[in-house]
Amino acid sequence: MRIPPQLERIWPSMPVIGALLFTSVLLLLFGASPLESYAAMWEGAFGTQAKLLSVIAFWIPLVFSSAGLLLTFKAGLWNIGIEGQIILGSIGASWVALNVDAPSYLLIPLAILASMIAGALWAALTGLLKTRGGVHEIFGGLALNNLAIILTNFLISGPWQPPEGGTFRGTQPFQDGVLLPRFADSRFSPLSLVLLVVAYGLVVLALRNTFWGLKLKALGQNARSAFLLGVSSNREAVIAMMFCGALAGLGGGVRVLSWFDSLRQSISGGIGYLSLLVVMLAQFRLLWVPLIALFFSVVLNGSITLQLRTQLHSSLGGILTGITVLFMLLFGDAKRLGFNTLSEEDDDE
Amino acid sequence: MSDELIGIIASILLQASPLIIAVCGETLTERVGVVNLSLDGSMLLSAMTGFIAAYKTGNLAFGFLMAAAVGAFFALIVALASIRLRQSQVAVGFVLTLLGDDLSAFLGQNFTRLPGPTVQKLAIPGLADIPILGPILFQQNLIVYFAILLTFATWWWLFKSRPGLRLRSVGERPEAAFARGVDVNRVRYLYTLIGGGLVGVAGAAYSLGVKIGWSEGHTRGLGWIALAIVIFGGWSPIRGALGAILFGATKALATVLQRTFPEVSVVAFNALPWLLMILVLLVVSSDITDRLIALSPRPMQRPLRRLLKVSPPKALGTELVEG
Amino acid sequence: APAATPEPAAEAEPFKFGLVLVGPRNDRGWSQAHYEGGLYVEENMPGAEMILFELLNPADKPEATLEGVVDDMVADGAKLIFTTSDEFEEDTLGVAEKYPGITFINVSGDDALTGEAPANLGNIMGRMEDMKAVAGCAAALATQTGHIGYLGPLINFETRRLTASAYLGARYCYENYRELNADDLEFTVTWIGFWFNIPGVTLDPTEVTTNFFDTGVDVVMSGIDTTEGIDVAGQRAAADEVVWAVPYDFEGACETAPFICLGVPYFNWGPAYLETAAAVNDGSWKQSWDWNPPYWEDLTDNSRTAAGWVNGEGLAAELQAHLNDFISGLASGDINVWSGPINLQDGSEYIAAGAVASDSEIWYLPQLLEGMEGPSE
Amino acid sequence: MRVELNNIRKSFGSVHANDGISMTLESGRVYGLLGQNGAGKSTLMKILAGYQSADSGEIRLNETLTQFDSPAAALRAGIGMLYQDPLDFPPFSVLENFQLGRREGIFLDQKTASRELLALGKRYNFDVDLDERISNLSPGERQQLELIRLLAGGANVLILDEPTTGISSEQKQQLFDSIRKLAREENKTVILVSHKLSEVQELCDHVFVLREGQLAGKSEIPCPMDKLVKLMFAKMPPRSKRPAYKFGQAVLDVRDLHVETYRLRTENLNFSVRAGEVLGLAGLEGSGQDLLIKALAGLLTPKSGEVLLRGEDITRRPFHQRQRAGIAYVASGRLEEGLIADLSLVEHMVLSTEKPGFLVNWERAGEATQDRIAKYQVVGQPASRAKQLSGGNQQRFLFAMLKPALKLILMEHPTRGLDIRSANWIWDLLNKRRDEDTAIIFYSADLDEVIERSDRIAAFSGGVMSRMVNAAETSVDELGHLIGGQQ
Ligand SMILES: Nc1ncnc2c1ncn2[C@@H]1O[C@H](COP(=O)(O)OP(=O)(O)OP(=O)(O)O)[C@@H](O)[C@H]1O
Ligand SMILES: Nc1ncnc2c1ncn2[C@@H]1O[C@H](COP(=O)(O)OP(=O)(O)OP(=O)(O)O)[C@@H](O)[C@H]1O
Ligand SMILES: [Mg+2]
Ligand SMILES: [Mg+2]
Repeated sequence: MRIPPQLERIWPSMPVIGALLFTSVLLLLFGASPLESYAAMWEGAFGTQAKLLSVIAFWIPLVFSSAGLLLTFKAGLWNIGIEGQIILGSIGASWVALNVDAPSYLLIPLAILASMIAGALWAALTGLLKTRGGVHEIFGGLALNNLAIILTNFLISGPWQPPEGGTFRGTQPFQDGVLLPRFADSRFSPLSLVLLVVAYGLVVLALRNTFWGLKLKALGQNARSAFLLGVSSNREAVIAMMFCGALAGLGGGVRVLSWFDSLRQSISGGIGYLSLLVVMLAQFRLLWVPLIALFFSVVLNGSITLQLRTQLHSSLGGILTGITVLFMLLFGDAKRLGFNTLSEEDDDE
Repeated sequence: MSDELIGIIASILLQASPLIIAVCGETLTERVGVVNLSLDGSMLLSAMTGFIAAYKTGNLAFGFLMAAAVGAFFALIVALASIRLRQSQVAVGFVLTLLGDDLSAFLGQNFTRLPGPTVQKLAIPGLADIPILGPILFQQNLIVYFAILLTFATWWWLFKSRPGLRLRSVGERPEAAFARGVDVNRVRYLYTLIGGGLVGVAGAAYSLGVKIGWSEGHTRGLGWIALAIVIFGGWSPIRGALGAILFGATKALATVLQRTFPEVSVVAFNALPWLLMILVLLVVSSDITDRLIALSPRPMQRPLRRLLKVSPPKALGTELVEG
Repeated sequence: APAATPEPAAEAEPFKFGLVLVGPRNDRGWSQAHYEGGLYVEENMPGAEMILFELLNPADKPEATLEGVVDDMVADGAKLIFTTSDEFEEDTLGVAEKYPGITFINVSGDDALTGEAPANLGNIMGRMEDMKAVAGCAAALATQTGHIGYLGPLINFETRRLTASAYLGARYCYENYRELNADDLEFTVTWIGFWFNIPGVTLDPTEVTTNFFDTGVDVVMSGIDTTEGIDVAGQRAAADEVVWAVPYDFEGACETAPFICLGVPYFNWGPAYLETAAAVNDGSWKQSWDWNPPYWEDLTDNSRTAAGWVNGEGLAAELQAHLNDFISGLASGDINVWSGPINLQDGSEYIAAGAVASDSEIWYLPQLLEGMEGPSE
Repeated sequence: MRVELNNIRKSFGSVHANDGISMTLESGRVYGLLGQNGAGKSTLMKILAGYQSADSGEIRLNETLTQFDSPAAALRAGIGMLYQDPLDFPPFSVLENFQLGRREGIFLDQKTASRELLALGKRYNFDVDLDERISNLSPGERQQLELIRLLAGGANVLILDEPTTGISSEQKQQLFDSIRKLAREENKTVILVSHKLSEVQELCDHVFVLREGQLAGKSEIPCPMDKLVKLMFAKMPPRSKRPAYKFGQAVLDVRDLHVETYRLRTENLNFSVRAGEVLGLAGLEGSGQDLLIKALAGLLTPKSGEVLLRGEDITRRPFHQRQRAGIAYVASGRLEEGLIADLSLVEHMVLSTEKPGFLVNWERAGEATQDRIAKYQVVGQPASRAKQLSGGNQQRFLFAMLKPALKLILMEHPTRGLDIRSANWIWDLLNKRRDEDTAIIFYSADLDEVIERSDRIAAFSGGVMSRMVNAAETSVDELGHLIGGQQ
């Protein structure tokens, strides 16, 4: 069967359209008007400058961890443990914030560095469990995610509890010097955007033009052959995990240092899982990753206003993003569905 | 044995039962070479569906049926995506995990914590009076009896029946199974669906009998635990059931330890199940275990390896290369 | 401000207020109690309209912040906003500074007491301690095994003092009405680790309650936001076990298993919310830190009491009589469960014989009490 | 049973694997099917056996037009195929493996099945241990078992795809005896797929030769070798010459080496290999020669003993350090072990470069790759992906990636599955390496190759290494004895 060329051109947007239709049906089932709902969503994301800044501020850690995942996905690793790596990053930054006394120009770099190290080490654990212990990274990562949350709870209710006693709410607010300078009273910090651009550029460079990127690609496709061709498969896998953990950790650091001002009970709340969806949807098209992450951030931020207006459960945003990715996996590739298409070349990067 | 201990063991068995059902289901699925990673989301959605269906109709059986249908539907998506569309099973399963979680929260939002029908205890006359075993095994509810029977039935089906032999052959070497006249894809669809249906039943077993009622995230995390137990169980239902019971025991232990060691931070004991998960997976899959076994006396090595090590079906997660 | 043209019908004048919940509005516990409070305002104040936002917590919604939600509420016209968890204490301070023209009430916080709060931020809390003592008394009256289990959330000053109140109430009634030795009463506290169950992170309250019943407990008291305690008790009772439960927070919490419910100590936010809304509406609101007492004349009078107690069907008639005695004793001041001697869990003396604990001694209780089993921190 | 194939066609994309092949086979005869790599032999046989379906053409059994949708259907019609890599189930027991595919009810009828299997074993003179795992059997035993299974399933036409690749000469004789017996006494039709002319001469009554998907010719046996070779290759492949070579100093010394996995151990290994020398290892698959190669490559850690490379102790060095020290290892799997299906040839080349630097200069790498593939006559472009190369070209490319000036090359089955021409080509390349003082150690299941290509040979049997024999003075018979464990 051949699909008409006009249809083929818009085929890549089918998943999004399909997902919007699906959520519309859900909205109708619950007695809400889809049009009004999407309008509320739009307003919630773009209605005011504050909202737009909030979308961007939420987007930044999401892209940090997505960038990290590009590395691990390339190496063939399912780094579900990214959630825990984000959390450890925020713990690392919090440690500096609570324990180090220094001027701001030292404190901020230190906190950021600490977040990267903590994230990288936590990721290394998953990597070592896999390479030395044979424990699949999905399960190692998952266990470590929960342990990271439990560790946070331990810290905020124990050693780092505020002077008036632990309530699991969080630590006391950090000293001002460690907080990233924020833009116009928002949670968006331009400094984190600069860091993001640099980090993302490095990841793109690493994947496209470095020997290391090639090694990861080889490892991801066939670990045994890569090993025989001279790639230290175990070492590279752990290193890929660690770089990913560092980036995710940085995202976690940005979250405590600008989105919040203290270590909170659930600092990530699923940003890591969301970034897995981002990278899956992007399918390794490097420039798409930030755009898709932006789309997700818009949907989620918009669904706050949506919830306020419709009184419907806020998981609607998650449903919309999840269905988009599912539809992309199921129907995104017309060829796999048995249609003939004009373009036969496969695009990998 | 004290009554307290008997009571605790009986409760552990009850808590473990849905997990056992899910483990049996996923074991069947993985034995034909398909990984249904969507367990966590599928279980949530079916727990929600099962509860609402039973709540609305007052009919428990209908609740279980709808839950099984939801589980089977998720499994169907995984099967279609991997068999027909050649997509990564892990990717599809993972997305479904997140989706099931969100969908269950959304669709179940108006049914939070409602009192609904529950599966009641049903002592088995005669057997229930046996000392020790009676209270543990025969004064339970139907979910527990089903889990126990299912474990042995699955074991028998897998290892002692002809369809079971065909089932395993598909997971080991699909191309060879094809050469022996097995319709590989049909078998894969069939057991993926059956496995998914059982996962659905497990979800409803929670909301209708073991963790009664519905609330957002009601069974979150347990699907992942079931997946890990399948590995620990070496893709055998009996060993898997023991794994589920071990997990239940650890959680009970976490509760008890809090009272025994009041000076240790309460939070620390909550880490126990996850540490256990890492530990058992390490034991069954690490080279270190191999090396330790190699140090033991030679006649001991074979039984030790059988006890400690597991190996997955060879074709797990791969697609059939058709001729 | 533009010179307002006088509105003709003051009665229909709309008044919008926001309500931010940490959990779902239908959790049969803490959050639902607040939601009912909001509905109460809508019912009793003409023109009042609630803007609700539920499930505001980073685990459910990493993208949402109190600030963002408040922005939306203010944009939609809210003049008064209730933030109903101590989780929101910090952030409420922030938005109160951002919107000086809007009144904020942070439930269970103490910024208005400590003086940190700007003038447009107040605190409200219900006095639950006495109701917990009543609950403890009911448990002690009912128990056949002499062993009470307390399903604790997380450990802090608030939960310690509430748990201790329940214990002291239980001791009093065990000794005075059952005429048994209070030192024989077993009282075990197990903390799950958070206000409600977070799978994989807290202990599962279902399993903790199950374990209570397996280890000789026959009355489970709940201190957490949700109803697992009574759910499990109901299930066990259906299998002919002799058990009871005392849920918490929400007046309707007995509903899952009324027959074995001894009663529920609950928060009744409606009157305080209504009063606040009316004051804000007519411009008479002043900052305050309100620790609202129960209405002793009638603990179930929801137009008056801030913290209530309602008897459950599971409480036998003759026990009800004892309990009523106890309640009137508390009301008249004849009974004070916080009178010495009271020792801390480590055996040290906290309140000397003959003395009575002060408010701040109760508020800042450093440990559980002697005789209670379970971790203190 | 009389089998007729009429005008069979099958293509894979642009490759015409079978391009209108017709042939007729009578019962009671043994047929050979010859052809070089990729000639279409396996494809044709898989079509006959119901494993693949033809694009067009017809199959007639005893004049009746037939169509199979599966191998099981073909077997019911009396056609059974023994695949080159036996399609059995390594983790299953012998009995389970036998039962799979039999038509029974839900219950496994263990009794009948074991009785039948034991009886068949007796009839074909084959010891059966019902509870043994298939993975513990030798390739020869697995073949026998498959054969028995096919016969029990009622096969009248037996197709054997390169059945002698993995087995000893003794097992081969045993197999050939059974085949003769099946044809002569039981009137079965047997088809032997092979590229080995000598086997076909020895066993068959008739031969068909395929070339590029077409039937190039057929003949009665005996038939002059030259004629067969011409049919197969159109022109005679050049015989590769083995230049005489003077060995240099010892490159590798192995002392008291003890290697062990939980399946097998091999110990007391003592030998040295000199520069320019080729050491061939013979033995049944899994007799210890693979352990030795892996231990030398650094993929297995020895229990004890020493390995010296030019006098330097490398016993505990990991694989990659040995790579850098000048040891190359070429595994047998090509696309599983050595090449990465979706990576381009340039990417492979860059990966195998010693010191590539941080950033990759793709332009330069492309030129270097172009040079290399020209030199090694690899049919492909630098941008081609490894999976797009044919098997022979994949093998060539693997050798093209070997670094210059190696001290030692270790190989498993260097020419497995290659036809004579490609095999010659590869060995010519390897022999040139000897001028660079490179020593070579390899093992192969093909005894002829071992004898023809080695200077010295050692055989392995159950983990025990035999004495070294001089390749020029040994014979297949002597090696056969050594492989059998007799010194
Ligand atoms: N993909 C693989 N296939 C086979 N064996 C492997 C593989 N990966 C690792 N190994 C084994 O694990 C050992 C350690 O491998 P690893 O890649 O971690 O080496 P390393 O510690 O990084 O050292 P090097 O510097 O040599 O790379 C190797 O010697 C090898 O035996
Ligand atoms: N499944 C397949 N997909 C694509 N091409 C194939 C497939 N099977 C065979 N071919 C191609 O068809 C041609 C014939 O292959 P076939 O396996 O029949 O050759 P053969 O004569 O058995 O060779 P050999 O001696 O190497 O076994 C080859 O070019 C091969 O690459
Ligand atoms: Mg290495
Ligand atoms: Mg072939």
